[in-house]
Amino acid sequence: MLKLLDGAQTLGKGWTFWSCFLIVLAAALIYPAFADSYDVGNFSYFLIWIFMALGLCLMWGYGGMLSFGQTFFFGISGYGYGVLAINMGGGSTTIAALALAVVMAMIAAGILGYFMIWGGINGIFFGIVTLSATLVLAFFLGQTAGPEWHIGPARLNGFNGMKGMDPLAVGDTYIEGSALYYVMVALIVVVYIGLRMLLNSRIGNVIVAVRENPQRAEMLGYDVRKYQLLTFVIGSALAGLSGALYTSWGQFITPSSIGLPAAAMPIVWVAFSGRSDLTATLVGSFLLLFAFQTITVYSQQMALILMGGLLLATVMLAPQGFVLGIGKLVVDRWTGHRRGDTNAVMADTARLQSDET
Amino acid sequence: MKSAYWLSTALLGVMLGTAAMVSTSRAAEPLKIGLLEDVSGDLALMGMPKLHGSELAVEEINKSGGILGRQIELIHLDPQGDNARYQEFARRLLSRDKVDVLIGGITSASREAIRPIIDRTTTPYFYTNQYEGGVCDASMISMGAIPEQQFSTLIPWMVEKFGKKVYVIAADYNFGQISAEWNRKIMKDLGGEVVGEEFIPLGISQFAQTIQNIQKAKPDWLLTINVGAAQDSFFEQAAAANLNLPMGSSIKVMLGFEHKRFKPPALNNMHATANWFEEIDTPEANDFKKRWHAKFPDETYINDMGYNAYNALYMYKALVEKAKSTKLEDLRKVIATGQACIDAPEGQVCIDPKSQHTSHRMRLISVGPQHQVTVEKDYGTIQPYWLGEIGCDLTKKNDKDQYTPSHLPNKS
Amino acid sequence: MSAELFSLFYQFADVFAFLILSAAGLAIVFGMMGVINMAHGEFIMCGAYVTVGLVRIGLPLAVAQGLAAVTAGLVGVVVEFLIVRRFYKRPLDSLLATWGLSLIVTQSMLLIVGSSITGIGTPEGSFAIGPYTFSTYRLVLFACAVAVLVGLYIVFMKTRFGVLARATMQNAEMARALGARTGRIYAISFGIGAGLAGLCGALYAPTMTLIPTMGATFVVESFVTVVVGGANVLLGTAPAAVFLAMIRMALNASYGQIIGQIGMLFAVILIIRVLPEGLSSVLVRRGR
Amino acid sequence: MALVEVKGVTKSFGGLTAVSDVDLAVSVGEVHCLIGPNGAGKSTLFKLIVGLYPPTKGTIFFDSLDITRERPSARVQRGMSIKMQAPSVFKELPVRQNIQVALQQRFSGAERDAEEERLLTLLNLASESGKLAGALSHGQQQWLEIGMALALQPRLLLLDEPTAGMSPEETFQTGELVKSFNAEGMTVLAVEHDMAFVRQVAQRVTVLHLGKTFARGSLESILEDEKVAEIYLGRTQAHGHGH
Repeated sequence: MLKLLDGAQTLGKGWTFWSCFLIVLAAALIYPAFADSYDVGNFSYFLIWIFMALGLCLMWGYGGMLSFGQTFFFGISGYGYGVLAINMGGGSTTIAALALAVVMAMIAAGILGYFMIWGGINGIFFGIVTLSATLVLAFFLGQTAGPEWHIGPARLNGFNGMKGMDPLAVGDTYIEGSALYYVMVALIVVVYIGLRMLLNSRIGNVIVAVRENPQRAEMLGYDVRKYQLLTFVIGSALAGLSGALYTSWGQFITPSSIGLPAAAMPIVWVAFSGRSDLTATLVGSFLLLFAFQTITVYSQQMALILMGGLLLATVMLAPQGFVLGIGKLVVDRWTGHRRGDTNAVMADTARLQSDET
Repeated sequence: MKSAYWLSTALLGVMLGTAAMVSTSRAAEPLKIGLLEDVSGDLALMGMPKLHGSELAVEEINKSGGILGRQIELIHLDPQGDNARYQEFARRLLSRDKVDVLIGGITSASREAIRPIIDRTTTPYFYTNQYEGGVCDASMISMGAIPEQQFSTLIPWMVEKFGKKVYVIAADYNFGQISAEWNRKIMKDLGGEVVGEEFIPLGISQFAQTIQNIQKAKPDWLLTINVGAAQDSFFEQAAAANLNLPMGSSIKVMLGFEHKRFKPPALNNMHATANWFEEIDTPEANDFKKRWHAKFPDETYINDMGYNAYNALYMYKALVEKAKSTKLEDLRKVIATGQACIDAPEGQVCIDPKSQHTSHRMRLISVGPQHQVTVEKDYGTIQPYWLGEIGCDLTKKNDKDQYTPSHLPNKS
Repeated sequence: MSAELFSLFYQFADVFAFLILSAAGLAIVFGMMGVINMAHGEFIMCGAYVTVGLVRIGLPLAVAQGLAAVTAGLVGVVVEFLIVRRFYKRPLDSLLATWGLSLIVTQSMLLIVGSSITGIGTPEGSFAIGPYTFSTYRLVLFACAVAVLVGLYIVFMKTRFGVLARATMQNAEMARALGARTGRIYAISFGIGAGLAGLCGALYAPTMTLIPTMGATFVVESFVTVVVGGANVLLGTAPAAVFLAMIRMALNASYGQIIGQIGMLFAVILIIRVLPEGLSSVLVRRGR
Repeated sequence: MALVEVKGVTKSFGGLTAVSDVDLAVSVGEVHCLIGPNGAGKSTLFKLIVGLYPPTKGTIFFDSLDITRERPSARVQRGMSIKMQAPSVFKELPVRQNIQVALQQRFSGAERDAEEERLLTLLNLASESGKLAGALSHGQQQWLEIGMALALQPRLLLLDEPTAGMSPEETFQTGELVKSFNAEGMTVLAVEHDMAFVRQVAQRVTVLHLGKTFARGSLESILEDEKVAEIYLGRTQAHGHGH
C-alpha cells in the first residue's frame, strides 16, 4: 500500500513530502473556519476544475496522449447530470445522477477511445480528432434551442444553456457552502491518492512504458491498446466528474463550456503546472485558476495578454512546467543536502525531461 | 439617586449619539453597483458602449448628489464572454462585494447563466439588452426592447411595403430561434408566407450558398437576425453578389452599427424598429449624445445597449428614491404602482408591473444607399404586453421562467 | 439547368478557395517544420488589417493586398527568429507558444486599434446566370487559390530553394551535412507560411467584418484541411480541400450550414480513422 | 518438434517484396542462426514472427498453433520474446524500471525484487540501475534489452543482431550468456553478422538471400556451400569479420 504512494512515477517522497501534504490538508480543512463564505465557495469552484486537469495530466503527461477535447467528456457528463437530475427528481437522487453522469462520460470515452486507439491514431492527430469531437458536440448542442429538443422534462435549450437541475443534495439538504467545500476537498484527496497509487502500481509502470516506447511495451507482452484505452477512460472520467460537478455547482451548463476556448483551458493549466507530475498539476492548476481570476478582477483588459505571456514564458523558460520546475529545484536541494540518494534524483530528473509525444 | 439619573441620561445620550453617527456613516457609504460587461473577447465591440453608458450615468448621478444622498460606486468585472466566468463574477459581486444592484449580461446565455444565482438572493438585477423576450422573473428588470415592440411593428410594415414573402436568416441559437418563431407567428396572422428560414451557426463567415438559396426562394424581403462579427459578413457578400433585397431586423443598425462598420452600400435598404439609435434628432437625444461624446470622444457609435445601460442607472435611481430603500421588495412595491418611470433621451420609459419589462417609444428607421438613416414611422410608446397577456403577473407570483410562443405558462 | 450547374461549381469554388487560402500557410509550416502554428489566425488578421490600412491611405486594392501579404511574411520571419526557432523538435511546445502569442496579439489589437474598423467594401462586379446573381470577386478568390497552389508547386519543385527545402523537410541533419543552411530555410519557409496567411486575410478583408478575433473564423477549417491532408502541402492539402469542399457544399446545399459544419467535422474524424497519417500518406506512397 | 514454424510467408511493401515464400522451422531447444547479406529480409522475417507486420501471404505457427493473426503482445504472452535490431529500451526511464516493467509480467512481490537484483548483476548493470536507460552506452543498452527479453522467461528468444556495436570481448560474453540460457532449455533464434558469434552459439543456420531461403543446415555444411560463400561469406570477410 504505502509503496504505491511513494513510487517512481510521482514526485515527492518520504516523510518530508507527506508532512507537507498533511499540513496543506489540515490548512484546507480548517480554512472555512477563518475565511468568509464567498472565498470558501470560490475555492470549491476552483477545485471543480482540478479533476479535469488531473485527468489530462494522466493522459498527456504519463500516457503520452494529448487530448484536445477533454471538454467533450466534461460536456457529456455535465449535460448528463442535468438531464438525469431533472428527470430523477431532486434530493439524494442527485448523487446517483452524478455517478451516472460520470459513467456516461466513461462510456463515451470507451467508444471514442476504442475508435481512435484501435485505429492507430496518435500524436497530433489524436488531438485533432478529440477536438473535432468536442466541436461537433458543441455545434450540436448549440442548435438545440427549439422546444423539440428535450429529454423528459429537461430542455437542452441550445446556446442559452440548460438549467433547472438541483444541486447535489442529501435528502432535502443541498450540499453547498462549507459542506460542498469539504466534499470537494475529500474528492480531490481521494482522486489524488488514487491516481498516485495507480501510477506507482504495475499498471502505472506500463502506462509510462507505453508513452516511452509503445512497440517495446508491446514486445514485453502488454497489449498497448488496452492500457491506452484504460488511461483514456480514467482521464475522461475525471473530466466527466468536473463536468457533472460544474453543472451541479452553477445549476447551469451551456455549449460554450464545450467549445474551442474552453477546450484549450485544461491544456494551459497542465502545461503551466508540469504535465509529467500529478502533484505539480494539482498545485499548479489551483494556483493558475486563482491567479487568473484575480488578474481578471483587477486588471481586466490585461488578463488575456498576461495569460498569453504566461504561456509563452512557460514554454520558453520552463518547458517542463513552472510548478514542476520549482518542485524539481526543491527536490534537488533537499536530496543534495542529505548526501543524495542518486537513484532517486536520477529517476526524478528522468521524468522531468521534456518528453514529446 | 440623582447620580443614577444622570448616568442613565448620559448613557442614553451616548447611545443616541452613536446611533446617529452610525446612520450618518451609513448614508455616506456609497451604493454599490455591480456591473458585468464584456469589454474583451468576441463581444467587446458591443460591450464597450455598455460600460461607457454605465460610467457616464454614474458620473452624472454622483455629480448631482448621488442617490438618496449617497454616492454610487461602480464595480465592473469583465467576464470576457465566458458563461462560467459570468457565474463566478456574479457570485463574487453578490456575496463578497455585496452590491446593492447587479446590472449587465450581454448574450441571453450570459443572462440565463446568472439569473439562477441572482434568484437566490434579494438583489435586484437589470438586464439592459433588447432580447427575444419572455423572461418572467421578479428579480429581473428588463430595460431593452422586446419582440412585441420590435417585430409587431417592423414585420407588418415590411409586408405592407414590400410584400408577403419573407426569407429569414437567423443565428442558430435561442435569440435567433425565438425571434424566428415570433416572425412565423406574426406572418401567419398577417397572411404572409415564410419562403425560407436558414439558421446559421455562430462563427460562420461565408455566405455564398445562403445567397443562392435566397435567390432560389424569391422572397420579397429578408429578415436578418444574424448575430456576431463573423455573420455580419453576410451583408458585404450579399451586396457584392448584387442580391439587392429589402431587409428588416431587430438588431441591426442601432445595436451593431453595421452601417458605420461596412462600406456603403452593404446595408442599403435595411429597416429596423428601435427605441434608440444615435441618429435620433430630438433636443433630449442631442443633449445626451453631446454629453456622451464629450466623455468618450472615440466612441464609434452610441448603440442601443449602451443607451439602455445608461437608462438602467437612472431607472434604479428613480426606484430607490421613490421607495426610499434599496431593498428589492420595496422597489417592487414602487413598480407595482405602475408609476416607475423616467424621462429618458428617447422619451418616457416606464416599467410594466406584470412583466417588469419597460415601455419604449419605437421608431422605424431605414438605411439609404449612403448609409444615411431616416425615420420612416414613429409608433409612439409601446407597452410590453405579451407576457401579461399569456399570464405572467409578477405582482402575484414569481415564475422565474422564460416563455416563448411555443412555451407558455401552465394555465392553473 | 446550366444555371444550376454553374451554381454548383460556384459554390464548390467558393468553399475550395476558402479552404485552400486559409490552409496553405498553415500546411507549409506544419508540413515543413512540424510546427503547429496557433497564431495562424493572427497572421490572417494582420494581412486583413494592413490591407484596409493601405487602401485607406489611397493605394489600389490589389497593391495593398500584395503588400499586406509581404508584411505578414516579414512579421512571420521575425516571429520565427524570436520564438518558433526554439521549438522545432517540440511540436507541442510550439503549439503552446504560438497560442500564447495569439492571445497577446488579439487582445493588444483590441486595446490599440479598437474593437472594429470600418471595412473597405468588395470590389464592384456581379453577373447573372439564370435566376442567380454572382459576385465576380468570389471567382477572383478561386483563381487566387489555384494560383497559390501553382505558385507553391513552382517554388518547391522547380527552384533551388525548393530542392533544399524539401531536403530539409525529409532529413534536416543530412541537409545540413550537405551544406544547406537549414536555419535560413526554416525562417524563409515560416515567412512564406505567414505570408500566405496574410494573403488570405488580405483577400478576404473586403468581404468580411474586421475585428481583432477575425482569424478565429478561419482557424478550425484550416486546421481540419491540413490534418486531413497530412504533412505534404501539394499532395495533401489540395486534395483534402477538394474533398472537404465537396462534402461541405453538398451538405450546405441540402441541409443547411449547421449540418454542413457538423458533417465536415465528422468526415474529418472518419478520414483520420481510416488514414491516421492523412491523405498525403496514401498519395505519396502511390506516387513512389 | 518445431517451436516456431514459418510456412510460405511473403511480405511486400508496395512494389517491394522483402520476404518471399520463406519456410523456416526452429526446433525446441536449439540455437538457430539466421544469416544473409544486408537486405536479405532477416529483420522483416523477425518482425513477421513477432507480429509487428502482418504477412501478405503464408502462415506462422507457434507450438503448432496458428498465430498469424495474433497481436504481438499475445505472441509474447505465449512465450516468445525479442531483442530488436536497434536498441529499443525505455530511454527516459531508469534502468531498474526498464527491468521492472518486463519482470512484472512473470513475477511479483519479493520474488520480483530478487529476480531484479539477479538480472541486474547478470547484466553487469547493478551499478547503473539508477541511470536513465538512454544514458547507457550502446552496448549496455543492448544488454539491457536482452535482459528485458530474458525477464519474460521466454521459451523462444529472438535476437536481432545482439552483438552489434559490442567489443569482441563483450560479444564473447554475450555468446556464453546465450549458451547458458540454451542449456537451461530456452530456444534461441538469432540474426547475426558476426560469424565468430554464430560459430560460438549456432547449432543450425538458415541463409536468407533476396527475401528467399537460400540454404540451411549445420554451420559446417553451410560454410562448405560455395554458393553461400559467394553471396555472403565473401563479403563478410571483406568486412574483416569471421574467419
